[in-house]
Amino acid sequence: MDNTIEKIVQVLQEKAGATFEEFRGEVHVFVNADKIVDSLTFLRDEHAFSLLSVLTAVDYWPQENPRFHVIYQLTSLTQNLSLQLRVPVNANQLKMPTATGVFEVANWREREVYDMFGIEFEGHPDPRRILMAEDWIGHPLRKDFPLGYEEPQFSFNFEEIDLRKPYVKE
Amino acid sequence: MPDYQLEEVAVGPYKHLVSERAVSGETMLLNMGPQHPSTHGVLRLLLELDGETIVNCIPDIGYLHTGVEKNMEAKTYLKAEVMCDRLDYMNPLGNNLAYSMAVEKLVDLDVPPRAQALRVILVELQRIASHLVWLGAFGLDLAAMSLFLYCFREREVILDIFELVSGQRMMTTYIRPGGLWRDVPVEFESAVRHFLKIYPARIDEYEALMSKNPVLQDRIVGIGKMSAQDALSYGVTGPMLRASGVDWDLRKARPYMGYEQYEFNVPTRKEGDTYARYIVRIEEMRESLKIIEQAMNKLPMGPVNSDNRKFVPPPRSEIGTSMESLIHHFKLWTEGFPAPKASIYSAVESPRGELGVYLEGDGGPKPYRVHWRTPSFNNLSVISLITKGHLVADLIGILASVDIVLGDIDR
Amino acid sequence: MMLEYIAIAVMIAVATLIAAIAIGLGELLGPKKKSKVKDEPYESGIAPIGPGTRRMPVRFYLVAVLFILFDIEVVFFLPWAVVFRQLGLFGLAEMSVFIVILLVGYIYAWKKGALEWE
Amino acid sequence: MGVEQKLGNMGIVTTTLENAVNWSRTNAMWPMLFGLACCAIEMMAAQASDYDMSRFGMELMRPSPRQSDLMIVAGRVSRKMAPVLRRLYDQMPEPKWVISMGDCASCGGVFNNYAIVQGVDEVVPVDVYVAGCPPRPEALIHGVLTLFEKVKGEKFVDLAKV
Repeated sequence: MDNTIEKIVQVLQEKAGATFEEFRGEVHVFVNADKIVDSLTFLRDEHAFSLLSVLTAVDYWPQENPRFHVIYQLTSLTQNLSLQLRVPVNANQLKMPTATGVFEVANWREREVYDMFGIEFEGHPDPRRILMAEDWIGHPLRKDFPLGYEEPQFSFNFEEIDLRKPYVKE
Repeated sequence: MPDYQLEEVAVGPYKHLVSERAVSGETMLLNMGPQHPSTHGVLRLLLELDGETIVNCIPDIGYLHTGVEKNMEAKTYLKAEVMCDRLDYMNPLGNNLAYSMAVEKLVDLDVPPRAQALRVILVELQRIASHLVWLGAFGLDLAAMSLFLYCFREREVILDIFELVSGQRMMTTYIRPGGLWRDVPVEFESAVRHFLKIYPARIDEYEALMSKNPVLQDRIVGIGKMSAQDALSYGVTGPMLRASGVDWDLRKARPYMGYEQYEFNVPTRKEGDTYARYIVRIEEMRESLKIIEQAMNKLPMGPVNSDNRKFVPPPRSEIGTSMESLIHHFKLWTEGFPAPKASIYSAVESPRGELGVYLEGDGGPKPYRVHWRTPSFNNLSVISLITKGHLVADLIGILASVDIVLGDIDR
Repeated sequence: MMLEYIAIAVMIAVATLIAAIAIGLGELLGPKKKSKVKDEPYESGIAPIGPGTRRMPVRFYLVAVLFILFDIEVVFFLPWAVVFRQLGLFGLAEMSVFIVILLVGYIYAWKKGALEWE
Repeated sequence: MGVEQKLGNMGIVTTTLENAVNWSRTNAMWPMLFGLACCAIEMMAAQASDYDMSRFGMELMRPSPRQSDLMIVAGRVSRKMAPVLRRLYDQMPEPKWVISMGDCASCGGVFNNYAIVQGVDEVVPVDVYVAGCPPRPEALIHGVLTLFEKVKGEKFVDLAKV
């Protein structure tokens, strides 16, 4: 972990009370939800992290709080650095402040996280589903959402699947 | 016109996006929908038109959502790689490389130098093939019908090389974690040399046909301007970002697979309009040729797969003789290899931009979470910004220059 | 004199005959199956929003009028071209006056910006 | 059909008429430009210079369903796309056929999950299934030729009932 990242992480620790861990040369900084927007603006303005390359979430299902981690992966083009911020979100309080004010890419990425995980982002200009149909029930990428696996039709089970298969009339 | 019908109809999910002139019926809401010749796949653009000029353009994606990220969580690391060919179907080998590098970074697996050089050659060939399909579709959208046929003629030569190497034209799954599926056949060298010999003349042919053509110049010069600041804020990467003046190419900034040995320059332009994006991609094809040339000259001999038997299945010849290889073979092909309980992010430069894989393992043989950071998703989100005030005919040119692939966007 | 007119009549008859056969066969042999969705306007696979006929911007009308104006001008050139030899200098002077008048109109429209789309 | 609904089966008259009509249909069947995913790229390759589907009467890929007789479902059909696919099929003029190109369209293929319709025959009646992921351009052309054999065998009577 080279020194510029180390300085940034120290500043984040005092300002946002963040903890951090490291794996394979990558730094993951844990920030809680209310501090995330100003740490993003701080990183973008002071430290030239001008590209938010990844905004996604991970579902640790059986573990209730924090059930989700929302991940912001920032890249700085000038210094060629990258830093990952992780925000733990509890299962009972799926609310997050929106980052569209800081990065425009957050607009679509947050809609995708809402569509796939059900985490609402307050203040989002267009809080609709992006990938699934408007009337889709449930959030597919949650661990408790079934994969929707249908038994494939081979020769030995051809007849009984043929009866169940919804062929179109005309 | 009965105003109430427009009022109630426009009130639908787009009410907060369209201007109030649409509700009063002055501007027209038109679907440039999933089935359209120039949306390069199933993308729906809801256009709010005032006569011919676009007041507002609302993209609606998801018509090709295949749930790949969910499906990969149900397969082992090796079987999940079959899914990633179908993501960005113009760049299957690039997807394989992105996924294989992510797995190699997660389990700390080494790749022998010969495999690295072959990976670079194949990925650059795939970049040229992807740019060829883009150039064909770009010409087709701007009514240059013959260019489409020329581009696909060259693409067939590249696809023959892929078929020679892996047996499949497009969905090869040839680049595996730890190296390649098997070594390239003997004829690979002459096939690539043949392509390198005929191709530069073909690019000049396209340039002669398209670049200096005044009809094309009028249609795409100064259309769809995008400033570098907007591009970075919208997360745009790849040729679109380089056409707006930002010199950011992952092959130069963070060299992987031995890219630092080859010198090539990264074409950038300042204007950021459709013509600049067109020129940047044409130059990129020439740079890729240089890389392939140097890589072919310095192709090292040696093994193609890493000899770390924990993750890479042993060659079949060894299975007959040594007991450990049989055990490794059996374990890897039935249950797969366990990965540490941690998460990594590794990115590759695909023909459309930064293609990143966020891979999280949970100690078991199946990936816990695979998120594909695909470039077309962000590149498309700029479309509503850069098409404001243009004519519908310009939108066709802009959308063709953004070079989106719907499998990449909807995953 | 009558001979040319017969040739024209034959040509018209053959043309209408071919058109009639093509449409008639299609009508006679083509299967017909009406359905509610089939009659709706096709808008890239999505149900259209709002009615199709609505108030059009005035620019379309302007371009249409200009086209008709200069199209009819070209129609007047055709008879002149047929008897170009016999008319000689007189025909040339006559037509150039006609062309100059329309050219003035064209330049006026151009300078007023009628040809610009915005 | 116009005349069949009235005439039904008149032996020699309708059989020669059938052969003439079927011959004219197979040699000028225009597919609809309906590319969904990876199979669409192989369909474009089949239409382009090397494999040239135009040799079999498929000269033009018409984007609008109004001017096309054949719908090649080239690619995976997602749940959100299924109603649009059904609407496009309904808006095609009457003598229409469907080729389901590739495994994803025929049976869901590699993607057995919530997002993909497991086989397009749940949405539109399919005439010819082409296997492959993606099928080679020759495989698609072979599928087209099998469809031509099927169209040549069609009788007016059963078309009138459908």
